[in-house]
Amino acid sequence: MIEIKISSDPKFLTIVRAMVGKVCELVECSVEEKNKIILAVDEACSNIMKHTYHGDLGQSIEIRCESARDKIEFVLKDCGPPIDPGKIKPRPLDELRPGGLGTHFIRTIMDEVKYEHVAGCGNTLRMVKFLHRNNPGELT
Amino acid sequence: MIEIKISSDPKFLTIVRAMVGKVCELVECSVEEKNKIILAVDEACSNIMKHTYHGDLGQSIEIRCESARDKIEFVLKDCGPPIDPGKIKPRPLDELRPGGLGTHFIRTIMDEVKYEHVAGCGNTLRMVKFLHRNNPGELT
Amino acid sequence: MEVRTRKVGVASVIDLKGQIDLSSSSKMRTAVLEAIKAKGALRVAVNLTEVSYIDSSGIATLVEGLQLARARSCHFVIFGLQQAPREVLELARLDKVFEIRVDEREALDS
Amino acid sequence: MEVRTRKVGVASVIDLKGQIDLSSSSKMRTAVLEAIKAKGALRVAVNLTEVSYIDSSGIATLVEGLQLARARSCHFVIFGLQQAPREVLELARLDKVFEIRVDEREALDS
Ligand SMILES: Nc1ncnc2c1ncn2[C@@H]1O[C@H](COP(=O)(O)OP(=O)(O)O)[C@@H](O)[C@H]1O
Ligand SMILES: Nc1ncnc2c1ncn2[C@@H]1O[C@H](COP(=O)(O)OP(=O)(O)O)[C@@H](O)[C@H]1O
Repeated sequence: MIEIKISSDPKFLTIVRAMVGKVCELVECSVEEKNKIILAVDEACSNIMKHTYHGDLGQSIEIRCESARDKIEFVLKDCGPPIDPGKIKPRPLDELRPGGLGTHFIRTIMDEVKYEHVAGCGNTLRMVKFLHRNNPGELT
Repeated sequence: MIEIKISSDPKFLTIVRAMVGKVCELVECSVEEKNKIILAVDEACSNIMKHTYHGDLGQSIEIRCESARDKIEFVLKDCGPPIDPGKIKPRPLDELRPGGLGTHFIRTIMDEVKYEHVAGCGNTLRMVKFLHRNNPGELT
Repeated sequence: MEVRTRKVGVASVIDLKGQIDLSSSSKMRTAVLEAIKAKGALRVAVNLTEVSYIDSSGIATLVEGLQLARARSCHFVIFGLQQAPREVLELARLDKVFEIRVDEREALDS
Repeated sequence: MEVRTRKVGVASVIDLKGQIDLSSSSKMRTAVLEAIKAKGALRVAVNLTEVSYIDSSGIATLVEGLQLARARSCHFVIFGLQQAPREVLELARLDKVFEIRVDEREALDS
Protein backbone atom coordinates (compact mmCIF):
# COMPACT_ATOMS: atom_id res chain seq x y z
CA MET A 1 0.00 0.00 0.00
CA ILE A 2 1.12 3.49 -0.96
CA GLU A 3 -0.51 6.71 0.01
CA ILE A 4 0.39 10.20 -1.11
CA LYS A 5 -1.14 13.49 -0.02
CA ILE A 6 -0.51 16.71 -1.90
CA SER A 7 -1.68 20.29 -1.74
CA SER A 8 -4.14 21.08 -4.53
CA ASP A 9 -1.47 22.84 -6.57
CA PRO A 10 -0.91 21.64 -10.16
CA LYS A 11 2.86 21.80 -9.68
CA PHE A 12 2.58 18.66 -7.56
CA LEU A 13 1.05 16.64 -10.42
CA THR A 14 4.54 15.73 -11.57
CA ILE A 15 5.08 13.99 -8.23
CA VAL A 16 1.80 12.11 -8.53
CA ARG A 17 2.78 10.92 -12.00
CA ALA A 18 6.22 9.80 -10.79
CA MET A 19 4.61 7.88 -7.96
CA VAL A 20 2.01 6.21 -10.17
CA GLY A 21 4.67 5.33 -12.74
CA LYS A 22 6.86 3.65 -10.12
CA VAL A 23 3.88 1.73 -8.74
CA CYS A 24 3.06 0.49 -12.25
CA GLU A 25 6.66 -0.65 -12.66
CA LEU A 26 6.48 -2.52 -9.35
CA VAL A 27 3.40 -4.45 -10.47
CA GLU A 28 5.07 -4.96 -13.84
CA CYS A 29 2.44 -3.66 -16.17
CA SER A 30 3.34 -2.91 -19.76
CA VAL A 31 4.62 0.53 -20.77
CA GLU A 32 1.34 1.26 -22.59
CA GLU A 33 -0.72 0.34 -19.53
CA LYS A 34 1.60 2.42 -17.37
CA ASN A 35 1.28 5.50 -19.56
CA LYS A 36 -2.49 5.22 -19.57
CA ILE A 37 -2.81 4.69 -15.84
CA ILE A 38 -0.57 7.73 -15.22
CA LEU A 39 -2.81 9.79 -17.49
CA ALA A 40 -6.03 8.68 -15.78
CA VAL A 41 -4.78 9.46 -12.27
CA ASP A 42 -3.31 12.79 -13.41
CA GLU A 43 -6.61 13.80 -15.06
CA ALA A 44 -8.58 12.81 -11.98
CA CYS A 45 -6.34 14.99 -9.76
CA SER A 46 -6.53 17.88 -12.24
CA ASN A 47 -10.32 17.67 -12.20
CA ILE A 48 -10.40 17.86 -8.42
CA MET A 49 -8.13 20.93 -8.54
CA LYS A 50 -10.22 22.61 -11.24
CA HIS A 51 -13.78 21.58 -10.53
CA THR A 52 -13.98 20.56 -6.87
CA TYR A 53 -11.58 23.14 -5.44
CA HIS A 54 -12.07 25.75 -8.20
CA GLY A 55 -8.37 26.54 -8.31
CA ASP A 56 -7.83 26.97 -4.57
CA LEU A 57 -4.22 25.81 -4.10
CA GLY A 58 -4.44 25.39 -0.34
CA GLN A 59 -6.67 22.32 -0.21
CA SER A 60 -5.48 18.73 -0.17
CA ILE A 61 -5.84 15.58 -2.23
CA GLU A 62 -5.05 12.12 -0.98
CA ILE A 63 -4.24 9.26 -3.35
CA ARG A 64 -4.20 5.70 -2.09
CA CYS A 65 -2.94 2.91 -4.23
CA GLU A 66 -3.36 -0.78 -3.67
CA SER A 67 -2.88 -3.78 -5.89
CA ALA A 68 -4.09 -7.34 -5.84
CA ARG A 69 -3.11 -10.24 -8.09
CA ASP A 70 -4.81 -8.97 -11.21
CA LYS A 71 -5.69 -5.35 -10.59
CA ILE A 72 -4.48 -2.02 -9.40
CA GLU A 73 -6.75 0.34 -7.53
CA PHE A 74 -6.55 4.07 -6.84
CA VAL A 75 -8.73 5.92 -4.38
CA LEU A 76 -8.65 9.71 -4.49
CA LYS A 77 -10.05 11.72 -1.60
CA ASP A 78 -10.76 15.41 -1.46
CA CYS A 79 -12.28 17.62 1.22
CA GLY A 80 -14.40 19.70 -1.13
CA PRO A 81 -18.14 20.30 -1.29
CA PRO A 82 -20.24 17.35 -2.45
CA ILE A 83 -20.04 16.80 -6.19
CA ASP A 84 -22.91 15.42 -8.24
CA PRO A 85 -21.57 12.34 -10.03
CA GLY A 86 -24.34 12.73 -12.61
CA LYS A 87 -22.75 15.98 -13.80
CA ILE A 88 -19.35 14.46 -14.48
CA LYS A 89 -19.70 13.76 -18.17
CA PRO A 90 -17.35 13.78 -21.12
CA ARG A 91 -18.42 15.92 -24.07
CA PRO A 92 -19.40 14.16 -27.31
CA LEU A 93 -16.08 13.39 -28.99
CA ASP A 94 -17.33 14.15 -32.49
CA GLU A 95 -17.61 17.86 -31.72
CA LEU A 96 -14.23 19.42 -32.30
CA ARG A 97 -13.74 21.80 -29.39
CA PRO A 98 -11.23 22.22 -26.61
CA GLY A 99 -11.92 20.71 -23.19
CA GLY A 100 -14.09 17.91 -21.91
CA LEU A 101 -11.54 15.15 -22.52
CA GLY A 102 -10.39 14.35 -18.98
CA THR A 103 -13.37 12.26 -17.90
CA HIS A 104 -13.36 10.53 -21.28
CA PHE A 105 -9.75 9.47 -20.67
CA ILE A 106 -10.52 8.31 -17.14
CA ARG A 107 -13.50 6.20 -18.21
CA THR A 108 -11.80 4.75 -21.26
CA ILE A 109 -8.65 3.77 -19.39
CA MET A 110 -10.06 2.51 -16.11
CA ASP A 111 -12.30 -0.54 -15.80
CA GLU A 112 -14.23 0.73 -12.78
CA VAL A 113 -14.82 4.40 -11.97
CA LYS A 114 -16.95 5.38 -9.01
CA TYR A 115 -17.50 8.81 -7.48
CA GLU A 116 -18.93 8.97 -3.99
CA HIS A 117 -19.70 11.70 -1.53
CA VAL A 118 -18.50 10.96 1.98
CA ALA A 119 -20.94 12.44 4.52
CA GLY A 120 -19.29 15.44 6.19
CA CYS A 121 -15.88 15.14 4.52
CA GLY A 122 -15.49 15.50 0.81
CA ASN A 123 -15.63 13.02 -2.05
CA THR A 124 -13.87 9.85 -3.10
CA LEU A 125 -13.15 8.61 -6.57
CA ARG A 126 -12.34 4.92 -6.83
CA MET A 127 -10.68 3.72 -10.03
CA VAL A 128 -9.77 0.12 -10.78
CA LYS A 129 -7.68 -1.17 -13.64
CA PHE A 130 -7.51 -4.89 -14.37
CA LEU A 131 -4.08 -5.96 -15.50
CA HIS A 132 -3.21 -8.36 -18.27
CA ARG A 133 -0.10 -10.14 -17.16
CA ASN A 134 1.31 -13.60 -17.20
CA ASN A 135 3.29 -13.31 -14.03
CA PRO A 136 1.86 -10.48 -12.01
CA GLY A 137 3.93 -8.84 -9.28
CA GLU A 138 1.94 -7.87 -6.22
CA LEU A 139 2.23 -4.52 -4.51
CA THR A 140 1.22 -5.40 -0.96
CA MET B 1 3.35 20.15 1.39
CA ILE B 2 3.74 16.56 0.28
CA GLU B 3 3.14 13.47 2.34
CA ILE B 4 3.76 9.87 1.40
CA LYS B 5 3.01 6.76 3.38
CA ILE B 6 4.46 3.40 2.45
CA SER B 7 4.48 -0.10 3.86
CA SER B 8 7.83 -0.95 5.45
CA ASP B 9 8.91 -2.98 2.43
CA PRO B 10 12.22 -2.07 0.77
CA LYS B 11 10.63 -2.40 -2.67
CA PHE B 12 8.85 0.90 -2.00
CA LEU B 13 12.12 2.80 -1.53
CA THR B 14 12.23 3.44 -5.26
CA ILE B 15 8.96 5.37 -4.91
CA VAL B 16 10.32 7.39 -2.01
CA ARG B 17 13.41 8.29 -4.04
CA ALA B 18 11.28 9.31 -7.04
CA MET B 19 9.16 11.52 -4.81
CA VAL B 20 12.12 13.15 -3.09
CA GLY B 21 13.83 13.71 -6.45
CA LYS B 22 10.77 15.46 -7.88
CA VAL B 23 10.43 17.62 -4.77
CA CYS B 24 14.08 18.66 -5.13
CA GLU B 25 13.44 19.57 -8.76
CA LEU B 26 10.45 21.68 -7.73
CA VAL B 27 12.54 23.68 -5.24
CA GLU B 28 15.27 23.88 -7.88
CA CYS B 29 18.23 22.55 -5.96
CA SER B 30 21.34 21.49 -7.83
CA VAL B 31 21.75 17.94 -9.12
CA GLU B 32 24.42 17.26 -6.46
CA GLU B 33 22.17 18.48 -3.67
CA LYS B 34 19.30 16.46 -5.10
CA ASN B 35 21.34 13.25 -5.22
CA LYS B 36 22.48 13.72 -1.65
CA ILE B 37 19.05 14.53 -0.29
CA ILE B 38 17.63 11.44 -2.03
CA LEU B 39 20.37 9.34 -0.41
CA ALA B 40 19.75 10.73 3.08
CA VAL B 41 16.00 10.13 2.98
CA ASP B 42 16.48 6.65 1.48
CA GLU B 43 18.98 5.70 4.21
CA ALA B 44 16.67 6.99 6.93
CA CYS B 45 13.79 4.87 5.58
CA SER B 46 16.06 1.82 5.23
CA ASN B 47 17.15 2.23 8.85
CA ILE B 48 13.56 2.30 10.06
CA MET B 49 12.86 -0.88 8.06
CA LYS B 50 15.97 -2.63 9.38
CA HIS B 51 16.40 -1.36 12.92
CA THR B 52 13.02 -0.08 14.10
CA TYR B 53 10.81 -2.67 12.41
CA HIS B 54 13.45 -5.44 12.24
CA GLY B 55 12.43 -6.43 8.74
CA ASP B 56 8.67 -6.63 9.36
CA LEU B 57 7.20 -5.63 5.97
CA GLY B 58 3.71 -4.94 7.26
CA GLN B 59 4.39 -1.76 9.22
CA SER B 60 4.19 1.75 7.84
CA ILE B 61 6.42 4.76 7.36
CA GLU B 62 5.17 8.27 6.74
CA ILE B 63 7.32 10.89 5.06
CA ARG B 64 6.29 14.54 5.15
CA CYS B 65 8.08 17.11 3.13
CA GLU B 66 7.86 20.84 3.45
CA SER B 67 9.99 23.66 2.13
CA ALA B 68 10.48 27.28 3.03
CA ARG B 69 12.48 29.96 1.24
CA ASP B 70 15.90 28.57 2.04
CA LYS B 71 15.42 25.05 3.31
CA ILE B 72 13.73 21.75 2.73
CA GLU B 73 12.51 19.64 5.62
CA PHE B 74 11.61 15.97 5.88
CA VAL B 75 9.82 14.40 8.82
CA LEU B 76 9.71 10.60 8.95
CA LYS B 77 7.27 8.88 11.27
CA ASP B 78 7.17 5.26 12.25
CA CYS B 79 4.96 3.30 14.65
CA GLY B 80 7.71 1.18 16.14
CA PRO B 81 8.95 0.77 19.70
CA PRO B 82 10.84 3.73 21.16
CA ILE B 83 14.39 4.02 19.85
CA ASP B 84 17.24 5.40 21.89
CA PRO B 85 18.71 8.29 19.85
CA GLY B 86 21.98 7.87 21.76
CA LYS B 87 22.45 4.45 20.13
CA ILE B 88 22.18 5.76 16.59
CA LYS B 89 25.83 6.19 15.79
CA PRO B 90 27.94 5.85 12.69
CA ARG B 91 30.95 3.56 12.99
CA PRO B 92 34.44 5.11 12.85
CA LEU B 93 35.06 5.58 9.15
CA ASP B 94 38.74 4.65 9.36
CA GLU B 95 37.91 1.03 10.12
CA LEU B 96 37.36 -0.73 6.82
CA ARG B 97 34.33 -2.90 7.38
CA PRO B 98 30.91 -3.25 5.82
CA GLY B 99 27.94 -1.46 7.38
CA GLY B 100 27.50 1.53 9.63
CA LEU B 101 27.48 4.09 6.81
CA GLY B 102 23.81 5.06 6.72
CA THR B 103 23.77 7.40 9.72
CA HIS B 104 27.07 8.89 8.60
CA PHE B 105 25.47 9.79 5.26
CA ILE B 106 22.40 11.24 6.95
CA ARG B 107 24.41 13.42 9.33
CA THR B 108 26.87 14.55 6.70
CA ILE B 109 24.22 15.50 4.18
CA MET B 110 21.58 17.06 6.40
CA ASP B 111 22.10 20.23 8.41
CA GLU B 112 19.73 19.27 11.21
CA VAL B 113 18.94 15.70 12.28
CA LYS B 114 16.72 15.04 15.24
CA TYR B 115 15.24 11.75 16.45
CA GLU B 116 12.32 11.92 18.86
CA HIS B 117 10.07 9.40 20.50
CA VAL B 118 6.41 10.33 20.34
CA ALA B 119 4.65 9.18 23.51
CA GLY B 120 2.42 6.22 22.66
CA CYS B 121 3.02 6.21 18.92
CA GLY B 122 6.42 5.58 17.46
CA ASN B 123 9.31 7.83 16.57
CA THR B 124 9.93 10.83 14.36
CA LEU B 125 13.08 11.79 12.55
CA ARG B 126 13.28 15.41 11.45
CA MET B 127 15.89 16.30 8.85
CA VAL B 128 16.52 19.79 7.52
CA LYS B 129 18.69 20.78 4.59
CA PHE B 130 19.52 24.43 3.96
CA LEU B 131 19.64 25.23 0.28
CA HIS B 132 22.14 27.38 -1.52
CA ARG B 133 20.24 29.04 -4.27
CA ASN B 134 20.00 32.42 -5.91
CA ASN B 135 16.38 32.26 -6.81
CA PRO B 136 14.72 29.64 -4.65
CA GLY B 137 11.44 28.09 -5.72
CA GLU B 138 9.07 27.43 -2.87
CA LEU B 139 7.19 24.20 -2.37
CA THR B 140 4.17 25.32 -0.39
CA MET C 1 8.05 22.92 -19.26
CA GLU C 2 10.06 25.10 -21.62
CA VAL C 3 8.52 26.97 -24.55
CA ARG C 4 10.36 28.78 -27.34
CA THR C 5 9.10 30.24 -30.61
CA ARG C 6 11.34 30.49 -33.70
CA LYS C 7 10.76 31.94 -37.15
CA VAL C 8 11.81 29.64 -40.00
CA GLY C 9 11.08 31.46 -43.25
CA VAL C 10 7.34 32.17 -43.33
CA ALA C 11 6.64 29.63 -40.61
CA SER C 12 6.75 29.76 -36.82
CA VAL C 13 8.05 26.72 -34.98
CA ILE C 14 7.06 26.34 -31.33
CA ASP C 15 9.54 24.14 -29.47
CA LEU C 16 8.10 22.53 -26.35
CA LYS C 17 10.20 20.62 -23.87
CA GLY C 18 9.14 18.56 -20.86
CA GLN C 19 5.76 17.51 -19.59
CA ILE C 20 2.55 19.31 -20.48
CA ASP C 21 -0.03 19.23 -17.71
CA LEU C 22 -2.39 21.54 -15.85
CA SER C 23 0.59 23.43 -14.41
CA SER C 24 2.21 24.18 -17.75
CA SER C 25 -0.41 24.13 -20.51
CA SER C 26 -1.33 27.81 -20.11
CA LYS C 27 2.25 28.74 -21.00
CA MET C 28 1.99 26.57 -24.11
CA ARG C 29 -1.40 28.09 -24.92
CA THR C 30 -0.04 31.64 -24.85
CA ALA C 31 2.76 30.73 -27.27
CA VAL C 32 0.51 28.79 -29.67
CA LEU C 33 -2.20 31.44 -29.88
CA GLU C 34 0.32 34.29 -30.20
CA ALA C 35 2.10 32.56 -33.07
CA ILE C 36 -1.16 32.05 -34.95
CA LYS C 37 -2.33 35.62 -34.34
CA ALA C 38 0.99 37.14 -35.42
CA LYS C 39 0.72 39.36 -38.49
CA GLY C 40 1.10 37.33 -41.67
CA ALA C 41 1.28 33.94 -39.94
CA LEU C 42 1.05 31.38 -42.74
CA ARG C 43 2.19 28.24 -40.96
CA VAL C 44 2.58 27.28 -37.31
CA ALA C 45 4.35 24.02 -36.44
CA VAL C 46 4.34 22.68 -32.89
CA ASN C 47 7.49 20.69 -32.09
CA LEU C 48 6.67 17.85 -29.67
CA THR C 49 9.97 15.99 -30.10
CA GLU C 50 10.97 16.63 -26.50
CA VAL C 51 7.53 16.30 -24.95
CA SER C 52 7.29 13.10 -22.95
CA TYR C 53 3.83 13.71 -21.55
CA ILE C 54 0.69 15.57 -22.56
CA ASP C 55 -2.64 15.65 -20.72
CA SER C 56 -6.12 16.76 -21.75
CA SER C 57 -5.32 20.42 -21.12
CA GLY C 58 -2.42 20.19 -23.58
CA ILE C 59 -4.62 18.45 -26.13
CA ALA C 60 -7.28 21.14 -25.60
CA THR C 61 -4.67 23.77 -26.43
CA LEU C 62 -3.79 21.96 -29.65
CA VAL C 63 -7.48 21.82 -30.58
CA GLU C 64 -7.86 25.51 -29.84
CA GLY C 65 -4.82 26.24 -31.97
CA LEU C 66 -6.18 24.18 -34.85
CA GLN C 67 -9.52 25.99 -34.75
CA LEU C 68 -8.02 29.46 -34.56
CA ALA C 69 -5.60 28.62 -37.37
CA ARG C 70 -8.44 27.37 -39.61
CA ALA C 71 -10.40 30.56 -38.98
CA ARG C 72 -7.36 32.60 -40.04
CA SER C 73 -6.28 30.41 -42.98
CA CYS C 74 -3.06 29.56 -41.21
CA HIS C 75 -1.58 26.10 -41.69
CA PHE C 76 -1.33 24.30 -38.31
CA VAL C 77 0.82 21.16 -37.98
CA ILE C 78 2.34 19.18 -35.14
CA PHE C 79 5.45 17.02 -35.37
CA GLY C 80 7.86 14.75 -33.54
CA LEU C 81 5.36 12.83 -31.41
CA GLN C 82 6.78 10.37 -28.91
CA GLN C 83 4.81 7.23 -28.14
CA ALA C 84 3.00 8.50 -25.01
CA PRO C 85 1.62 11.74 -26.53
CA ARG C 86 0.63 9.79 -29.65
CA GLU C 87 -1.39 7.38 -27.52
CA VAL C 88 -3.14 10.30 -25.82
CA LEU C 89 -4.14 11.76 -29.21
CA GLU C 90 -5.48 8.34 -30.20
CA LEU C 91 -7.47 8.05 -26.97
CA ALA C 92 -8.98 11.46 -27.80
CA ARG C 93 -9.67 10.18 -31.34
CA LEU C 94 -7.86 13.22 -32.68
CA ASP C 95 -5.02 11.39 -34.42
CA LYS C 96 -6.86 11.78 -37.74
CA VAL C 97 -7.91 15.36 -37.09
CA PHE C 98 -4.45 16.91 -36.75
CA GLU C 99 -1.86 17.13 -39.45
CA ILE C 100 0.89 15.09 -37.86
CA ARG C 101 4.36 15.20 -39.44
CA VAL C 102 7.43 13.15 -38.58
CA ASP C 103 10.02 15.88 -38.19
CA GLU C 104 10.65 19.58 -38.69
CA ARG C 105 11.68 19.22 -42.32
CA GLU C 106 8.39 17.52 -43.18
CA ALA C 107 6.43 19.91 -41.00
CA LEU C 108 7.69 22.88 -43.01
CA ASP C 109 7.07 21.19 -46.39
CA SER C 110 3.82 22.08 -48.09
CA MET D 1 18.19 -4.43 -10.34
CA GLU D 2 19.71 -6.87 -12.81
CA VAL D 3 22.86 -8.88 -12.08
CA ARG D 4 24.87 -10.96 -14.52
CA THR D 5 28.31 -12.57 -14.19
CA ARG D 6 30.56 -13.14 -17.21
CA LYS D 7 33.98 -14.82 -17.58
CA VAL D 8 36.48 -12.77 -19.57
CA GLY D 9 39.71 -14.75 -19.68
CA VAL D 10 40.87 -15.30 -16.09
CA ALA D 11 38.60 -12.52 -14.81
CA SER D 12 34.96 -12.40 -13.81
CA VAL D 13 32.96 -9.32 -14.70
CA ILE D 14 29.79 -8.63 -12.74
CA ASP D 15 27.39 -6.45 -14.69
CA LEU D 16 24.94 -4.56 -12.52
CA LYS D 17 22.03 -2.59 -13.92
CA GLY D 18 19.59 -0.26 -12.19
CA GLN D 19 19.43 1.04 -8.66
CA ILE D 20 21.15 -0.64 -5.73
CA ASP D 21 19.27 -0.23 -2.47
CA LEU D 22 18.08 -2.28 0.49
CA SER D 23 15.73 -4.22 -1.79
CA SER D 24 18.40 -5.28 -4.25
CA SER D 25 21.81 -5.29 -2.57
CA SER D 26 21.52 -8.88 -1.33
CA LYS D 27 21.25 -10.06 -4.94
CA MET D 28 24.39 -8.11 -5.76
CA ARG D 29 26.11 -9.50 -2.66
CA THR D 30 25.45 -13.10 -3.69
CA ALA D 31 26.97 -12.51 -7.13
CA VAL D 32 30.03 -10.62 -5.83
CA LEU D 33 30.90 -13.16 -3.12
CA GLU D 34 30.31 -16.13 -5.41
CA ALA D 35 32.60 -14.72 -8.07
CA ILE D 36 35.40 -14.17 -5.55
CA LYS D 37 34.98 -17.61 -4.00
CA ALA D 38 34.94 -19.38 -7.37
CA LYS D 39 37.85 -21.78 -7.87
CA GLY D 40 40.87 -19.99 -9.30
CA ALA D 41 39.33 -16.51 -9.18
CA LEU D 42 42.21 -14.12 -9.98
CA ARG D 43 40.32 -10.94 -10.76
CA VAL D 44 36.77 -9.75 -10.14
CA ALA D 45 35.59 -6.54 -11.79
CA VAL D 46 32.27 -4.96 -10.85
CA ASN D 47 30.68 -3.08 -13.75
CA LEU D 48 28.76 -0.05 -12.46
CA THR D 49 28.29 1.59 -15.86
CA GLU D 50 24.52 1.15 -15.71
CA VAL D 51 24.07 1.78 -12.01
CA SER D 52 22.38 5.11 -11.42
CA TYR D 53 22.07 4.80 -7.65
CA ILE D 54 23.87 3.02 -4.83
CA ASP D 55 23.09 3.25 -1.12
CA SER D 56 25.08 2.27 1.98
CA SER D 57 24.05 -1.38 1.66
CA GLY D 58 25.53 -1.50 -1.84
CA ILE D 59 28.71 0.20 -0.62
CA ALA D 60 28.85 -2.30 2.27
CA THR D 61 28.73 -5.12 -0.28
CA LEU D 62 31.63 -3.61 -2.20
CA VAL D 63 33.63 -3.33 1.04
CA GLU D 64 32.83 -6.93 1.90
CA GLY D 65 33.95 -7.97 -1.59
CA LEU D 66 37.19 -6.05 -1.27
CA GLN D 67 37.99 -7.66 2.05
CA LEU D 68 37.19 -11.18 0.93
CA ALA D 69 39.19 -10.66 -2.25
CA ARG D 70 42.22 -9.44 -0.30
CA ALA D 71 42.06 -12.47 1.98
CA ARG D 72 42.05 -14.72 -1.08
CA SER D 73 44.64 -12.81 -3.11
CA CYS D 74 42.06 -11.99 -5.74
CA HIS D 75 42.25 -8.66 -7.53
CA PHE D 76 39.04 -6.64 -6.91
CA VAL D 77 38.25 -3.61 -9.08
CA ILE D 78 35.19 -1.52 -9.84
CA PHE D 79 34.60 0.46 -13.02
CA GLY D 80 32.24 2.72 -14.94
CA LEU D 81 31.05 4.91 -12.06
CA GLN D 82 28.37 7.45 -12.84
CA GLN D 83 28.37 10.75 -10.97
CA ALA D 84 25.86 9.80 -8.24
CA PRO D 85 27.57 6.53 -7.16
CA ARG D 86 30.94 8.31 -7.25
CA GLU D 87 29.62 10.96 -4.87
CA VAL D 88 28.38 8.26 -2.50
CA LEU D 89 31.84 6.63 -2.43
CA GLU D 90 33.35 10.03 -1.69
CA LEU D 91 30.88 10.65 1.12
CA ALA D 92 31.95 7.29 2.57
CA ARG D 93 35.60 8.35 2.09
CA LEU D 94 36.18 5.14 0.18
CA ASP D 95 37.09 6.68 -3.16
CA LYS D 96 40.77 6.17 -2.35
CA VAL D 97 40.28 2.68 -0.91
CA PHE D 98 38.85 0.99 -3.99
CA GLU D 99 40.65 0.44 -7.23
CA ILE D 100 38.41 2.45 -9.53
CA ARG D 101 38.89 2.05 -13.29
CA VAL D 102 37.27 3.99 -16.09
CA ASP D 103 35.99 1.17 -18.27
CA GLU D 104 36.09 -2.60 -18.77
CA ARG D 105 39.26 -2.55 -20.83
CA GLU D 106 41.14 -0.74 -18.08
CA ALA D 107 39.52 -2.86 -15.40
CA LEU D 108 40.91 -6.03 -16.99
CA ASP D 109 44.40 -4.54 -17.49
CA SER D 110 46.92 -5.39 -14.81
N1 LIG E 1 -13.84 16.27 -9.58
C1 LIG E 1 -14.88 16.94 -10.15
N2 LIG E 1 -15.68 17.70 -9.40
C2 LIG E 1 -16.72 18.37 -9.95
N3 LIG E 1 -17.03 18.33 -11.27
C3 LIG E 1 -16.27 17.58 -12.08
C4 LIG E 1 -15.15 16.85 -11.56
N4 LIG E 1 -14.57 16.20 -12.60
C5 LIG E 1 -15.29 16.52 -13.69
N5 LIG E 1 -16.31 17.35 -13.40
C6 LIG E 1 -17.33 17.90 -14.35
O1 LIG E 1 -17.28 17.14 -15.56
C7 LIG E 1 -16.98 17.98 -16.70
C8 LIG E 1 -16.11 17.23 -17.71
O2 LIG E 1 -14.80 17.06 -17.17
P1 LIG E 1 -13.58 16.77 -18.14
O3 LIG E 1 -14.00 15.73 -19.12
O4 LIG E 1 -12.42 16.41 -17.31
O5 LIG E 1 -13.33 18.10 -18.96
P2 LIG E 1 -12.88 19.57 -18.50
O6 LIG E 1 -12.17 19.43 -17.18
O7 LIG E 1 -12.00 19.99 -19.62
O8 LIG E 1 -14.17 20.36 -18.41
C9 LIG E 1 -16.30 19.20 -16.09
O9 LIG E 1 -16.44 20.35 -16.90
C10 LIG E 1 -17.02 19.34 -14.74
O10 LIG E 1 -18.24 20.00 -14.89
N1 LIG F 1 15.78 3.97 12.87
C1 LIG F 1 16.60 3.31 13.73
N2 LIG F 1 16.08 2.63 14.78
C2 LIG F 1 16.88 2.00 15.66
N3 LIG F 1 18.22 1.95 15.56
C3 LIG F 1 18.82 2.60 14.54
C4 LIG F 1 18.04 3.31 13.57
N4 LIG F 1 18.88 3.87 12.68
C5 LIG F 1 20.13 3.49 13.07
N5 LIG F 1 20.10 2.74 14.18
C6 LIG F 1 21.28 2.19 14.91
O1 LIG F 1 22.45 2.87 14.47
C7 LIG F 1 23.39 1.94 13.88
C8 LIG F 1 24.12 2.56 12.73
O2 LIG F 1 23.25 2.71 11.63
P1 LIG F 1 23.82 2.87 10.15
O3 LIG F 1 24.95 3.85 10.21
O4 LIG F 1 22.71 3.24 9.25
O5 LIG F 1 24.46 1.47 9.76
P2 LIG F 1 23.82 0.03 9.57
O6 LIG F 1 22.37 0.20 9.27
O7 LIG F 1 24.59 -0.53 8.42
O8 LIG F 1 24.07 -0.69 10.86
C9 LIG F 1 22.56 0.74 13.51
O9 LIG F 1 23.31 -0.44 13.48
C10 LIG F 1 21.49 0.72 14.61
O10 LIG F 1 21.97 0.10 15.76
